[in-house]
Amino acid sequence: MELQHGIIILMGLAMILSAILAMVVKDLISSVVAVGVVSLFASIIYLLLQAPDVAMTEAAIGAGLSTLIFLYALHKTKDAEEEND
Amino acid sequence: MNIIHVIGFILMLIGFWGMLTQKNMIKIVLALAIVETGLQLVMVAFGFIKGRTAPILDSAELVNNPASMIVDPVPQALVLTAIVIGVAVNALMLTFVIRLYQKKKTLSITEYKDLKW
Amino acid sequence: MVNPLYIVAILLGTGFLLPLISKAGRRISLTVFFMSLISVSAISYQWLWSFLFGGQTAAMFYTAGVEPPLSINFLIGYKEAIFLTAVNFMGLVGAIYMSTQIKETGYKAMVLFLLMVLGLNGLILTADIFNLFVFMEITSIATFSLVGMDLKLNSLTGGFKYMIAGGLASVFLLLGIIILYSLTGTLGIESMSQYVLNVDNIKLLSIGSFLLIFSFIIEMKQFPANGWAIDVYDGANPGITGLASATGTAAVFYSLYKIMPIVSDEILSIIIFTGSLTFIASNLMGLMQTNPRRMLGYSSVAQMGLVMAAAAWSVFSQNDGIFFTSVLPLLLNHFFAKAGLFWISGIIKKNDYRNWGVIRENKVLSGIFIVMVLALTGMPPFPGFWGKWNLVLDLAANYEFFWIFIILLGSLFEAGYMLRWLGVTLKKTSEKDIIAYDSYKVLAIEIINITLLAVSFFYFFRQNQGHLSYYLPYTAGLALLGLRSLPERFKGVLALTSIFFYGYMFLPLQTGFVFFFNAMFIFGAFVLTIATLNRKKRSSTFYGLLMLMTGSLIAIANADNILHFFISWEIMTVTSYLLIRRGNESEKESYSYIMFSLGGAFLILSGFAYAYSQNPEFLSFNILSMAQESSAAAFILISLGFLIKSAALGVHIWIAGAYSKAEDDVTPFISALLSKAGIFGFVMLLLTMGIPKTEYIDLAYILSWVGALTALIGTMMAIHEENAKRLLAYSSMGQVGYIILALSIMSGLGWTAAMFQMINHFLIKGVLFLAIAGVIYRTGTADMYKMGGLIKKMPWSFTAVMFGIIAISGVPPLTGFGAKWLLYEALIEKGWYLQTGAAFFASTVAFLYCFRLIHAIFLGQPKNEFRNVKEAPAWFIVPQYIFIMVIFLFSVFPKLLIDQITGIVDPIFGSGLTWQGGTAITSLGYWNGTTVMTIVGVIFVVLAAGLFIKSPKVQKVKQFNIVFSAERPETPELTHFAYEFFRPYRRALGWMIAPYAKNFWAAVTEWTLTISDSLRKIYTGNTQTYIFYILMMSVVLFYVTVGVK
Amino acid sequence: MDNFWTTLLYAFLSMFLIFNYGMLLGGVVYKIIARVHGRFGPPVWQPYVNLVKVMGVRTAISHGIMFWLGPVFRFAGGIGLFLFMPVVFGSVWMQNFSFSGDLLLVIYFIFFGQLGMALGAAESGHPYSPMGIMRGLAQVTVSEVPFALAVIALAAQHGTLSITEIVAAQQGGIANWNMITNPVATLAGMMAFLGMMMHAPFNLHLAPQEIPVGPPTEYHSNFLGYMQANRAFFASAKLILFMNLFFGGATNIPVLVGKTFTLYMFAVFVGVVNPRFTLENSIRWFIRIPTATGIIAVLLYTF
Repeated sequence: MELQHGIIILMGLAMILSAILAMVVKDLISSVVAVGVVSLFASIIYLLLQAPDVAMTEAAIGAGLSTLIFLYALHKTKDAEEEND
Repeated sequence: MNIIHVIGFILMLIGFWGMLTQKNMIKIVLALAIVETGLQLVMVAFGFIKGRTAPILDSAELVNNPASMIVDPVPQALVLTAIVIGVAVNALMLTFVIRLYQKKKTLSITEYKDLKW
Repeated sequence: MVNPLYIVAILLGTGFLLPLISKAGRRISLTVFFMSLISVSAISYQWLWSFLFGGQTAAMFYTAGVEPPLSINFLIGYKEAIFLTAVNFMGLVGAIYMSTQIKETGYKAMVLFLLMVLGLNGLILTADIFNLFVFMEITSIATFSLVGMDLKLNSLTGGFKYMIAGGLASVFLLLGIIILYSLTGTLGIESMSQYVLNVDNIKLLSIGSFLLIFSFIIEMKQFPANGWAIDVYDGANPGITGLASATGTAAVFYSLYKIMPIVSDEILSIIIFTGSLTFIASNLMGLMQTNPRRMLGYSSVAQMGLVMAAAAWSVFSQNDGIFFTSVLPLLLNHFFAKAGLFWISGIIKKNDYRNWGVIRENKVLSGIFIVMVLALTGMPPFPGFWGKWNLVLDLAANYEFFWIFIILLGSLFEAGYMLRWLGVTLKKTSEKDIIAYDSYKVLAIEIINITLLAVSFFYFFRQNQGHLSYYLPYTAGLALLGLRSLPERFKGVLALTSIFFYGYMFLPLQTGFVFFFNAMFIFGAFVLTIATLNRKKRSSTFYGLLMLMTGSLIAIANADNILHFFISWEIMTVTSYLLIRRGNESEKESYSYIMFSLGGAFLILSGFAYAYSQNPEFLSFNILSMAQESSAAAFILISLGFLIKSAALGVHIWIAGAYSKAEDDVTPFISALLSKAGIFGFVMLLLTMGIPKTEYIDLAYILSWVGALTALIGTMMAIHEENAKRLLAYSSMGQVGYIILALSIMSGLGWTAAMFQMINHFLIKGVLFLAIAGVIYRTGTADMYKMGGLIKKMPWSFTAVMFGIIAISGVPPLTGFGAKWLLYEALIEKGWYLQTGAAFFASTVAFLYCFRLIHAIFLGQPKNEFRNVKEAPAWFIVPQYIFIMVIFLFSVFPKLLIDQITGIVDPIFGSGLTWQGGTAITSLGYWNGTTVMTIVGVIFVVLAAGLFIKSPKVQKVKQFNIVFSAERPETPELTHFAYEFFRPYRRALGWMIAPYAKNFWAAVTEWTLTISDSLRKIYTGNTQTYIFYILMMSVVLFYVTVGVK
Repeated sequence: MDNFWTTLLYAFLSMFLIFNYGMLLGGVVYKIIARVHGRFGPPVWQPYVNLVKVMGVRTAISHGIMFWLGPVFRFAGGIGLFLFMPVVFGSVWMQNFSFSGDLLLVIYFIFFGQLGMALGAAESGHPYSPMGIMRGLAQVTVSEVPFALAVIALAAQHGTLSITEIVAAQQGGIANWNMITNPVATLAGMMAFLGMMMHAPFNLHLAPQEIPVGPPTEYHSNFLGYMQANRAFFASAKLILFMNLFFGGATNIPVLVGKTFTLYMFAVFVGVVNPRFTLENSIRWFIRIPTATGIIAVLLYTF
């Protein structure tokens, strides 16, 4: 259990870091990816917390689908910007 | 309070901070997503009971005596719903962002202040 | 009974099928869409019916027979049925309103619409706190999408802000839910409210319930975390906004109400606090708005605050009755009126309320608009009135006076901007505009209007069981409003007949002051209505309003408890406002009138509430006398209200504008009759309560000075007016000042003087305002210096005015002297010498304006442009001479009138007056009106005859044929010296009439608006600012509720 | 009222007396003013001459009914004022019709003639008439205030508003006069009296008649006759009123003559030695000094 505890702390730190990173970086794609990383770590934590279905959902929807949607939105807004220029 | 609560709350605070400081609308939506992730962590942690197993009744032992063996399934069910809804809301927000972008060609939230006072 | 789960099934099913059905054509999909809404409404209506009449009890429903939390479970009770019916009904009507739009957008809009209705139904029905979250999200997502659907920039911006706020709210909601769940182990609302009692971790419990409630505080758009909501109301499509403002808030409110039993009293008081704060702050900010939709947004937010606070109060005080008598009417009032107004704003589409005069082009719509604005300002008989009334009385019974103050002040602010808006629309602007009246939209608004009226009358009858006969005086007015399309003069004759019959039937049944005032109102209204028969222009509402106002005056005099009194008072206020607003360019003046009147009405209400708090459960006037022990506060409040109505010094600034801008044949009603309502109020108040004794101040003494100074300053202002109607208005102010002074003496003689003076003023002001109306009718101006020399053209009017001014100035032998004589005798008897002096000064100064009035108009040189004017029409002359005949009757035989008065007054105060033949004798002096009249008459006739004999044939000098300083003026009409007639007086005594009160009220207005303006600047329009407010509010409230412990 | 006819007869008798007294008084005043100015002055019977002359002149024009009625109002006001007052205390025949009203009636009846006159003159169409009226009315309104306050003080002192009773209370020597017992009220009353008598410094409103326009010249012949006759009544009536209020009234005609003449002389002498006030000045003066005095007089009885 102590090991698990340590893992959780590590992952927590990683999540916090990438969350901060997501907010700090200028590049939107990087921050979308960083948020995806947060979700991914979260799903691992869920697994450790005996919540496998949540973990699966988080990984698929939170980390996967969500990131895709964000990227799509970025694409849409960038396109228009370029067309405009 | 255990460590996961702390992580979750820190994530939420980072998200709030992001929502307050980021000017880019997509980043604000991202920040909200971080808040939601943090929240979901907290929620699952509320249901977690040390030494218990997942609420999947895959053995006879569990079927016979679920209440003392498994972690609380309800928060997990809630979180599942919350995740789905959260993503749906985020997606909807992004469509709004895209539409707004088409109107004014900018993603800066400070440019959308026509409605005020 | 139909299982309410079918509601979900129908909506969800239709929602999923619609994309398929839409392939079959728009028409079919639209039919299916409406069918599903109709069937859902039918289900909820059926439930409501069986709760109302079928003795149905609350029932619980589970999906698939599984217990929660694994299934959806619905609880349907009486309240749920009401809310379901309301929401589904509104959903249906909203669909009608938006049907054109929906048809254009296609099935997507229908699906979203159905989903929204589904979410709303779920919110109301669910018995499970997590499902609450789910339905909340369904509602929100559907609403967001609908808001953004028209793809306009403002809709999108608003929608985005909305979503951010909604996202934050759901974060708090989920956090709250999970904490409460972890503590109680249940998600069922009812079981949770039981289990919370056993929770040990109080701190965590309060955190959890705080978070839960806080998310609702955001959803309910509470100040200051509500900027986003107002932006949504402003920016989104009015169809959606109306629907969201009505149904959305109703459903969210109800789900909040459901979870209130879970939370502790501290948190309930936080709800009450934020609700009240929102009510007053939002209404204050609304004052600076010019955009009607934004105005409605502020009003919506404020109303929700009030409703929420009232509901929390009902849970807090464990008084379920208040929910039905106050919370529900307040909510329904908002529900219908707000939806209707938002929808109207979707038709008129003007972003500045000042351009809303175009609504007059559509009579139906403008009528509905008036109804709805009046409903929102809480006028009777709309449900909002009952809600506020019952809430205020309940709060009073619990000594929550500060809250009453907040509610009334907030209501005043709200009335401030709503009525300003109404004022514009009551008159057609010259601006021509083509407005597309979508017939579906108009139909939907009409349905809402009819429902609002039905709900109003439901509450009206509910609250008035057994007292309906009291409303008899209004029937004529209502009937005339119904007969709006008849010819004008025919309606006038109907009005006359109805007044006559009412007097004939009911006057003999009355006694005492009630008889006295009734007789004055009925006789006065009858005579004054004759003058209105001269009207030629068609008006659909004039006679209806006039008779409603007359009816309200009669009803005030007949009122037997504070509720009836207050209802009539409010109806009088509103109808007189609408009548005054009929005048040209009367917007500003009538606005000032209604604001002061409403302020006065609220003061009266708070005074009643204070008296009520001493003896709850009674509504009769006796509570005023029973409250005597500590009644100074109640007395001061109520009398302030009456003083405002009587235009006492300091609160008089509305009077000249309102009197002068009203139509010329309406002003006599206002001056002669309406101003007596305040006097009746005083009579009622003093009879029941007396003038309470306080330790430090003598209220009677203060009141007497208020009366004396009102008389003096009113008169002083009258002499400097150039406008005849303004002059007479200030004269009325002065005359009413005497009445207040006389009433404050509280002796038989004083009250005799007051009543005599009142009758005198009633008769004279009737004559004078009618005569002036006739003059204005012919000359088209009320500026006196523009006239002159009209005596030759209008001898009848001149004679009437001459008698009028002799009577009003108190010169013997006409009635005015009797009034003055009685007043001074009473004052000296009482020992109030200085007040006597002030009143005397006022009465001498009155000569100046009297002379001014008659000289500037009738004497001196005529103006060229009025060389050919004719005498006023007989419709004006006849009523004047009816009054003059009465004046002469009472002048020659004052005993006739005084006996009537002393018959009422003496039993109360003891006799102050004895008679010896025709001589009235007081402890100080004596007066024989009959001999004075005879002597003066004889001397006058003898002298006149002598002169007549001495000067036989004379040549008439033309008015222009004059010579002075040995020169013949080339433009004799310019020699009419009338402008700024009493300039030296102003130079010498101008300091007395410096506009202190006007400046004071201007400053008050200015400050209020400045505060309003700076307060509303917190809504910067920046989404992040709004996020900041939400988060800050959570921190502050958290600290207040949880952190302190 | 039993002997209504006797009352009427007595009233006529007193009217006759007072008319002659007023006319002579007017003549004497002209003489005195002239002497103070260093002129010889007209004979004391000059007012009679004037009256006979104007009454003999026939009028040929009319400005209208109100113009015509103005002097009637004025004259009726003067006679009425006189008739509502008791003249000689204790005498049966000099009580007039004072039973029909008390002091308040008398005060208010002063306005009757003035208002009617104002209406009549205003109809003439001359711009100066209303100017004079305005000045007159404006001054009367303010000068009435201290007078009213003095009267209130008297009413408070004696507990009555009946003139007869007020006079009765002052009988028995000069020490009982209100002048002595209520000096402040008397002071206020006498200052008001100056204003009401319309001599300088408070005669601005008479100025228009000095330039060749205004009511008295516009009114000619019989109209003017009425007004001149009225002046006799009106002035005497006011003198009698003040005598009754402050100076113990009169128990017989010589006392009446003595007291009223002295009073009149007081007003005249004040007028002779004073320049004319402008209207504003006079209003301010009345509102300040006499009114303040009156308020003090009243306050003495309030506390």
